[in-house]
Amino acid sequence: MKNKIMTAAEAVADIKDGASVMVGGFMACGTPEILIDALVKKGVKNLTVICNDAGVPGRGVGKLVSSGQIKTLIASHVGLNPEVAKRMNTDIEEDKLECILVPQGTLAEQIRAGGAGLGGFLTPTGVGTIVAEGKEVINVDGRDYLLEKPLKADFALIRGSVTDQFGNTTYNGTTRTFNPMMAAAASYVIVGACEIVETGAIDPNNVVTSGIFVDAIVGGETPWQI
Amino acid sequence: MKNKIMTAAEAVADIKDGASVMVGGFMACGTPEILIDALVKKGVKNLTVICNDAGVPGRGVGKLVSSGQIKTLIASHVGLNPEVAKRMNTDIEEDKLECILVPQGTLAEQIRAGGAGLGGFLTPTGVGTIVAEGKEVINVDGRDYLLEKPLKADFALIRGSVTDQFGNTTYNGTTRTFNPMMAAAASYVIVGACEIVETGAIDPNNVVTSGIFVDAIVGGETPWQI
Amino acid sequence: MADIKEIIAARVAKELKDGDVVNLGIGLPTMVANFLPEGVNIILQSENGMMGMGAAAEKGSEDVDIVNAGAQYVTVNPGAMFFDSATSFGIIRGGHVDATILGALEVDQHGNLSNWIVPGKMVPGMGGAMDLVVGAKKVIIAMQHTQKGAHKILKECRLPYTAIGVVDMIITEMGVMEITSEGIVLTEINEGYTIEEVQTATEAELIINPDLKQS
Amino acid sequence: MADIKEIIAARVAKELKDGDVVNLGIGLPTMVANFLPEGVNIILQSENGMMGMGAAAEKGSEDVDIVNAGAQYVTVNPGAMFFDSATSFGIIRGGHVDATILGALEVDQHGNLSNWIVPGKMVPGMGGAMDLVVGAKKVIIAMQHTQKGAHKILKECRLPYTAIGVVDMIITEMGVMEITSEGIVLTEINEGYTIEEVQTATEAELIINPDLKQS
Repeated sequence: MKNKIMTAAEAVADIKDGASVMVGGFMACGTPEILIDALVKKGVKNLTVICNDAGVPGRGVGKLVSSGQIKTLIASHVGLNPEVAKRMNTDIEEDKLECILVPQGTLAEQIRAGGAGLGGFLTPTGVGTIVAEGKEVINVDGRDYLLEKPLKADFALIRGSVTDQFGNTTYNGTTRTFNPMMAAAASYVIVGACEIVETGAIDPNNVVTSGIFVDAIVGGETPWQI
Repeated sequence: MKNKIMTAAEAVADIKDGASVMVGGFMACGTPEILIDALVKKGVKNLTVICNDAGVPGRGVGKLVSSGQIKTLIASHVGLNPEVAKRMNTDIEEDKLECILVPQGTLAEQIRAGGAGLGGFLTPTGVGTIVAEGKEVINVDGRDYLLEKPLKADFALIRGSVTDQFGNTTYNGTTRTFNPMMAAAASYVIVGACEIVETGAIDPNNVVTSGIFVDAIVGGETPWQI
Repeated sequence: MADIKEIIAARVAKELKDGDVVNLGIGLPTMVANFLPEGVNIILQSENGMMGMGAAAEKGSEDVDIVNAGAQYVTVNPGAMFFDSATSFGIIRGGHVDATILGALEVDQHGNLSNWIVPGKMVPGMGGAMDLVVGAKKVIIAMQHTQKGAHKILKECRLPYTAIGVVDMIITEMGVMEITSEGIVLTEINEGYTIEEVQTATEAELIINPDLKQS
Repeated sequence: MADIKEIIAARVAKELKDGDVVNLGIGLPTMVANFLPEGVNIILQSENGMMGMGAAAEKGSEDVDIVNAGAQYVTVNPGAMFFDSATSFGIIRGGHVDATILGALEVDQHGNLSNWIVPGKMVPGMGGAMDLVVGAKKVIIAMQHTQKGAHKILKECRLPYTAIGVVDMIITEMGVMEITSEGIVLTEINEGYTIEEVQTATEAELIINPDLKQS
């Protein structure tokens, strides 16, 4: 079978202007920094980025916000990155960022639905709020739910703690976050791995993300330094 | 915190006539036999049992079919247990079994939805078939989906390979099956455990079912003998 | 006299029972864990993917792969578990969290809550708050009674909702209020405040519990 | 002459590419794994919760915790993974299985499939079949062309559907057929059969591919 291990530059080579990119992590814990760095270096523009949050300046998705490469950000929380509000309100057209805010549980479930072939799901979250605007409300057994649709993307940037050569991946601690759902919901999946091991070295009971989802593996991801 | 370890008889003490009971496993691989045995011994009747299948005679849910304790069986496949067809077609009223057949992926997702607080989900599975009868068809972005509703139950009988005293559980090999979703979808969850360990002995990265779902732990579950 | 936030956190802690699964918001709610009564051990859920969260990590011994929902380094307790975000919110939305404790910009007499956006001014995003207040069995708002004198406990919320009809209880430095179908019932009043003072600090009309406790 | 089932399984195997994720039904489809061309390694998904399933376990060295969807003891290959049923069907329904190979009671010219129930006679349940044929990228029906002479490849299915419009290809001992919007196209015919014989064994009208291969 084909070799999936490559450099970060090779892995992001097919990400073009206007691509949709899912990025794992929560406040950059669980975000593959080496892949973000490669994307910044590549300089592609007008990206739609789907991530729990906007990271913080200089870390995670925050780097892509600062570099002005994101046109649309779909996230649940952007409050820890003041750069987002600045770009949402700027008059400079090419710096302008559109931000679509989604409840965190809904965002996670939308991405899961995208990978799992579901046409949507009914959630009680957001009923009666501005999140419900434009969405169908369906009553099931006396309770109102919003019909939320699946999310998919062209690419997913995943951070693996341990990844085998086939792409089977485990996540340490709270780095798991959105990574497993995104790995199933994107057409081309790149893992930034802290450690690469032989195929079969991970106990089959403990693999979280199957290598069948993974197209490219980039080594050298390092834990964030305090 | 309270001690959850008890005998099988104690664990099933609150299961009354007419209760709904989810049972993990696939063709009895992953089914807690000691809990089934306790239920057979208790002799409660008119159960609604939710399980992937009907097991085989003498094993798994098959024991409850043979003992005539099931009134309604919700399952995806019953073909390997001839006793089911016999009881579906019997003229003896008290032996009669109603069988509701559900596609396996829909059944797994319904139970997941039940535990995850979703009001339902849209699946392409079953569209245009008799599975669609009586169900709402919703078109999303040009494709038809069935709206399937969540499933919950009064009790879940789970088989754990390793369970800690808090109830955190791992599953070995293909015993995982429906167990994790059922643990979240039932009001009272009993684990039949092959091995009970100290709380904290399982690596937090490898726990599959959280102890918060578990109400009772019964030791002594043994692997099936060939 | 103890700090106002500590008074509130200590009172909230009394609402929690041994074995409860609890999600604590950032700030004041996080302090609740410091005031648990003897014999009461709770299990902290952190929505970024952890059950059994422990105390903050000590400087120098942080595990950089383990953070809370405020991105601070934390420890885990024995029996902890990590999971992905879909699983985390399945736990939250599925009613498996016994109590969520969080702050508010506004709460009203119908139990409506607004705590995530001030249009045109503050747009941080709702994060996990909308799911938490809809999913948790008990929603406790822990906050100062007013915002520098401005009412926060209202007849009707004016800011966009986080969720409607979800708040069970409000705990402030002035006392404890429960949301009922009749309105907001004052059940406890703190030493140093009169009923009139609490009512003045509250836009919604308070129902005074006949068994009002003084504490 | 090779066994009919082996002929069919061997032909199906040629449809698979190196690295494909494949779900094989019970019976004939399971035999496909024995006929993979040199250099073609496929990854077997088993819907009861396994990716990277290996061969049947040898007698005496079975792991009783590892079975396939037919409840037979199997091994796992290096790089295997176990998962729960919701995850398994997320993989299936989500289009991550490249091909599913299964038998049929009836297939029709619209690609409709009936393979799970004969009302009043055989009601085993659909198991994972409905999800597999809806979700897999390619659905290959591998079966004997007729049921003791009775047509199975029909103008319209008569038995209740497993799914509508899902079948891509039918492989029998007589040849290979592809389902197109125009109908069933015969693309390959096996040695020893004439076009007329294949048509006679088929209720639906066959479109003969101008480049019909003889094999």
